Amino acid sequence: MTRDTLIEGRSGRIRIEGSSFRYEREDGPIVEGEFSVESLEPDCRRVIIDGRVYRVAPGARGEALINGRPVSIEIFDPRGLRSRKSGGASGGRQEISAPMPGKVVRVLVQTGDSVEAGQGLVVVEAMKMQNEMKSPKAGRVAEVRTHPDAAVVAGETLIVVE
Amino acid sequence: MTRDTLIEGRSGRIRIEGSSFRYEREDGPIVEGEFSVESLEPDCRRVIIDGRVYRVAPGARGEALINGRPVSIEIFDPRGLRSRKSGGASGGRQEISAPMPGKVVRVLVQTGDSVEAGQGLVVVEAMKMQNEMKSPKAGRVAEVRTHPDAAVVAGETLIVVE
Amino acid sequence: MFRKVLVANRGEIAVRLIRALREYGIRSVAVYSDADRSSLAVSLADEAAYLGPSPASQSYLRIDKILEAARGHGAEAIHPGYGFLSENAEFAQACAEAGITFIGPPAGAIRKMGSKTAARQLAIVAGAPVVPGMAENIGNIEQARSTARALGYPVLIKATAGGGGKGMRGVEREEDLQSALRDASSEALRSFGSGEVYLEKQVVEPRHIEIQVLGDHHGNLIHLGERECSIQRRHQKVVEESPSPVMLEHPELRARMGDAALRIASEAGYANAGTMEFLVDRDLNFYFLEMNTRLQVEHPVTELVTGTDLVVWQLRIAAGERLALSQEEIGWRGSAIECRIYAEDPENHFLPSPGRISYLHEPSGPGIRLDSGVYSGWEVPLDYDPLLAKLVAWAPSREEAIRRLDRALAEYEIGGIRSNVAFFRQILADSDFRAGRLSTEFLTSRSFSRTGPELEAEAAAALALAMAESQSEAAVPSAPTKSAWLAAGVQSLLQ
Amino acid sequence: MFRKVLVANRGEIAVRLIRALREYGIRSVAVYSDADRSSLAVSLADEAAYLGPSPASQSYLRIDKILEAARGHGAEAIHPGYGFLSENAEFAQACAEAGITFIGPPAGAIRKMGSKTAARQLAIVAGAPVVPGMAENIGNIEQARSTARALGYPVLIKATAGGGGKGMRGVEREEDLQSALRDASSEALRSFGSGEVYLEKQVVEPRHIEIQVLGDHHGNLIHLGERECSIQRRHQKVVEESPSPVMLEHPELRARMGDAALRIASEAGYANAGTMEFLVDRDLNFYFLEMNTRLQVEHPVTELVTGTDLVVWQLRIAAGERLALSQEEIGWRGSAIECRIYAEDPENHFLPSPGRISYLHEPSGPGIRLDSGVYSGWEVPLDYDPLLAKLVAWAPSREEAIRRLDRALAEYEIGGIRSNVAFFRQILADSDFRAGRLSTEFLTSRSFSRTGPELEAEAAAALALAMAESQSEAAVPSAPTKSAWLAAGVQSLLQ
Repeated sequence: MTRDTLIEGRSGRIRIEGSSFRYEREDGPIVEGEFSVESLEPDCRRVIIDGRVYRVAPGARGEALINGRPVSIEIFDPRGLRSRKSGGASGGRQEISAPMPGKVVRVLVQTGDSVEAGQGLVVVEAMKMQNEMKSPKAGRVAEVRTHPDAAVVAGETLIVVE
Repeated sequence: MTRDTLIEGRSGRIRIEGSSFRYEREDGPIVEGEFSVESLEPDCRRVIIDGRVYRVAPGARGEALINGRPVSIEIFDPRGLRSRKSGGASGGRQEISAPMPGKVVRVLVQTGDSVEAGQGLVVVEAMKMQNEMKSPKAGRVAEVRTHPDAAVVAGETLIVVE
Repeated sequence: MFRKVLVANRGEIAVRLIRALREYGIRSVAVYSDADRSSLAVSLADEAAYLGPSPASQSYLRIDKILEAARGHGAEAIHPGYGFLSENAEFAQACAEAGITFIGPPAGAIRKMGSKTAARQLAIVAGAPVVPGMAENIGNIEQARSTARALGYPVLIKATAGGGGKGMRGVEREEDLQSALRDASSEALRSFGSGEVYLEKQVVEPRHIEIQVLGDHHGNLIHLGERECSIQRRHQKVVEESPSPVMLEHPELRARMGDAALRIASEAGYANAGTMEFLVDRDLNFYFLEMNTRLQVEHPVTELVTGTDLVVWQLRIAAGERLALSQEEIGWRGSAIECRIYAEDPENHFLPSPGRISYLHEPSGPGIRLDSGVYSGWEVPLDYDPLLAKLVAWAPSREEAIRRLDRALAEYEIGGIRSNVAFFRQILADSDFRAGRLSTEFLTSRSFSRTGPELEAEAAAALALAMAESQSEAAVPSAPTKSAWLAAGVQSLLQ
Repeated sequence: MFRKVLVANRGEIAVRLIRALREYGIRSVAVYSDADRSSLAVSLADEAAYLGPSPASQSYLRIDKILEAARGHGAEAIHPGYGFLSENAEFAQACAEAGITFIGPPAGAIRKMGSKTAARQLAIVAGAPVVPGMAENIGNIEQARSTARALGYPVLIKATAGGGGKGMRGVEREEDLQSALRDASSEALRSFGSGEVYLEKQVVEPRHIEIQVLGDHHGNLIHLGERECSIQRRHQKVVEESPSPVMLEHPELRARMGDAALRIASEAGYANAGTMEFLVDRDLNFYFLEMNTRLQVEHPVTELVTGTDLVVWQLRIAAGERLALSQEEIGWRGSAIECRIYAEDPENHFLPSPGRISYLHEPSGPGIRLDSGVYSGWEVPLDYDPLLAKLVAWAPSREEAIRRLDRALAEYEIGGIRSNVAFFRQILADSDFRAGRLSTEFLTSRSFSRTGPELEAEAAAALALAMAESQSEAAVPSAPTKSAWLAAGVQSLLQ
């Protein structure tokens, strides 16, 4: 069995044959050895590699907990048609979106404003907390898609910075 | 909805209409009132009856834990064809069976022996412990179906007392 | 003692109170909103009463409904927990008028200490040092500007009725004052029903250390030592411990601060459990900040080191019993540290991460106390503070308590939602934290980012997912149900 | 200190030891048999080594394989836990010869105390009182008969190499002596590899009280007070507590018994953790019974009341460190009580109930320590002692500890297999237990049978099942997966 992997944003490939495996990350490092996997609680696995134990449990969506440590992970069949999904940043255009449902309290910028990395763009109130959404990069405000008092849903784009 | 119940060996019937219920046990007592049921963990339910809370979780096979207390329970649709299964003792003939896999260490009685209630019949070793199986009643040994050093499986009848 | 007590709260503190009531043979009445119908607290209570829709303003803050529930269930007393109505003098008053015991201080003491400006005045009268600042609320922006100038920047805006960092803003420069005032005031209004705020001098890199006091209605008053709560994020405590590392080096400070706390409590006519919050500067000067007239979130660390049960004492005191503990009987043993486990995303501004807990493995074992309000399958609601549980470790020494807590955090697995579990392990690994060099600036002066896994750990995770997929394809009878997270990990295979 | 330690055990004690190692930054190596491939202990360890098939004789008792695993993983020391090889002098010797530290007493001390008859002799030399009985093993039935007559019935047959009630039989009348000897000897042979047994006078309704000692390799030796373990079933402890209720009334007894224990330990050249078991009669006379040269199952109650960590001291002592605790520093605070949670059926002769744990809700909260070796989904194997977990409650007083333990037991839900959880609640409710009137006859002199539920509770259970059925029929999206137990409950509906 061969699977492509995407772990914490880095691509790799794992080959499994019987109880042997070889894991190769695209940035170079390789590890190989003998392994065994057992199911514990539903969803939890314990993996032993050459006598060393790893507990792999479900974390947040798209993440596993490896000995309690959260790690984003996806695996793909390389024979599949779908191309790998990149976990990294998507180029120069950044959409600032609401992480959860809430209400816009204040919009701090206007279309065309120059902004610095870390500068506040919009204040959203959710679960009784006001959160200032900051610009992830220096650039220019390309779009303002919301307004004060707007109810927002999770994932809704509020501001676009280029 | 109407269901027949068998709880700790006693038959009863529960009638549910909307959020009202009436529970009647065949030995007389009746309780009725308003209720709500919510699912908690998979398999666990919390029931509120007229403001009083009951946590109902799975126990051993055929048992529920009501606020942590084990209770044997079965429910039946009275429209069903199957008759109620009795949880009580089955008449005068009693089969003494191995509760789990193990080995017979000694047989203490012979066919035809008179036995008293509580008298030892057979010693079975399981999980490194020797357990003396006792007669549930005074009577006569009708059958001895095992012998010393016999390997036994769970549920296997060892002795029959009449 | 009471025969039945209503718990006017939710989440882990409701569970903690219901457990205490059960242990004392007192029947408990839980209350719940729509979002909490299937809460752990309700399922552990003896009785339960529905309050209303999920928003707190329509449920846990409805004095009328809570009193109605208490009357309906025949509860003789109400424990308010923390937050919600716990420091609401009107509620305490309404309980008294309804003939129901409010398990907490007298309404008068709540009123006196509830206003931070009034509490400051009272502390000054009691001879306790306070942070320089305003004796009254801000009337207008000009007054705020001139006061801030007189105190010297940085200054701190605080909500008069506040607590828990709500309505609080630090201001470094005059140009930020007006917008900070606006934000603080509007947040205060929403949180406490009053937009009144005031100004204080900001003590630089202070420790936050608080003293637990306990008084009865017969004039007995003792303190149970300190909790250090310097590890805060946006004025919200996240790690608390007792003893404070500074007390381990300067034990005389405990007696001095304990004394000051008792003088203030005495001046306020205080009874039941309460906490005096202080700032401590580098020269070990301490300043009274405010009093919390309720059980604190972080009370377990005090219970663990002193071997007392604060909730039991709250019940006994409210029932009119005498405090059977003298100051001399209070001893401190070992160290206890608490982490507040939140459903929040440390990698995204700590935004709340409500949702369904699809998997849960909770730590236990030697020296671990877990006060949890959740279970596997629980839907963390949007509507309230997303505190899931408090994980507390006790050990003979602070160093051992840190290592034990780290061990327990490594065992704590929460699936389906994001949490700050792993974030605490980064705090505990910090050399300043380990050395006890703490201040309320600790978190703002550092950024923790998650470190990538080791190569072999990556391989292990890949093996777990790949084998889970092949097991489920082969339909091995012993394989567990294919799960959401495994399914998500391998979903591209099925397309 | 060691960098890597192998844990030569399984179940809850392996978990407890692995946790301690993790807390001390020592890498842990778990060992496992076929039945334990997916055990909790293995999943929490840093490394793991396979030993062999499930029977202990082919895995956990295989000295060669365990040493091979230690060498293969580069472990510098081995902790044997309790049971298995923990009191095997040959194993300790083999470790020493392999250059691996055995975390326990010197092999010579195990040998001296391992034979109960030799231990009796040593206690007599040390000036400690012993139960009247034989100084050597039984040679033949005539010798046994005459000794028993001389001692006077009732007498007790005990395995010379034994422990944990294996190979032990009480005999009331001479006519039962021969068959009891045969059973005891054959059980001893199977359990310990030696069929040798001896006779003691049976003290009537004694308390079983034991003293925990701790010694280093530099001549320091202290005791950590007592544990009362009178609640036994077939000579197996099921409830243990510290302090003993009798010590609460007669505190001088602790010092006297502690003294006797230290004299014996000193005479034996003992080091590391060990326990002297005594019987105490109604007049507070105490008699040395035997020594356990290992960590006891019930060690947590001592840890909770003394605030020490016995496993950590075992590690430090084995590493050659000096015992930094003096007798004067040992203090006792509050009360701790432990229940041994077994997969067994209290309604059917306490027969083991192995199988899959289909559902598990574990208690936690204030004052609760749970040392568990299982999880939901774990298959309790047939091959070993069916101990699932130890539930321990600490509280400021014995009365509060009992109520707290009862609260935790009520929250402890185990599905799929039978357990003794509810049985403990009956013990805790017993008025003699509550009053501290304990003896080793406590359980044999009582029969507990389960009480039927209240009518409304019956209705609640019926409602839960009926509604679960209707929900699953209606395929409500939020309804959880239809489960085995609900399915079993409603199966007749589907026919």
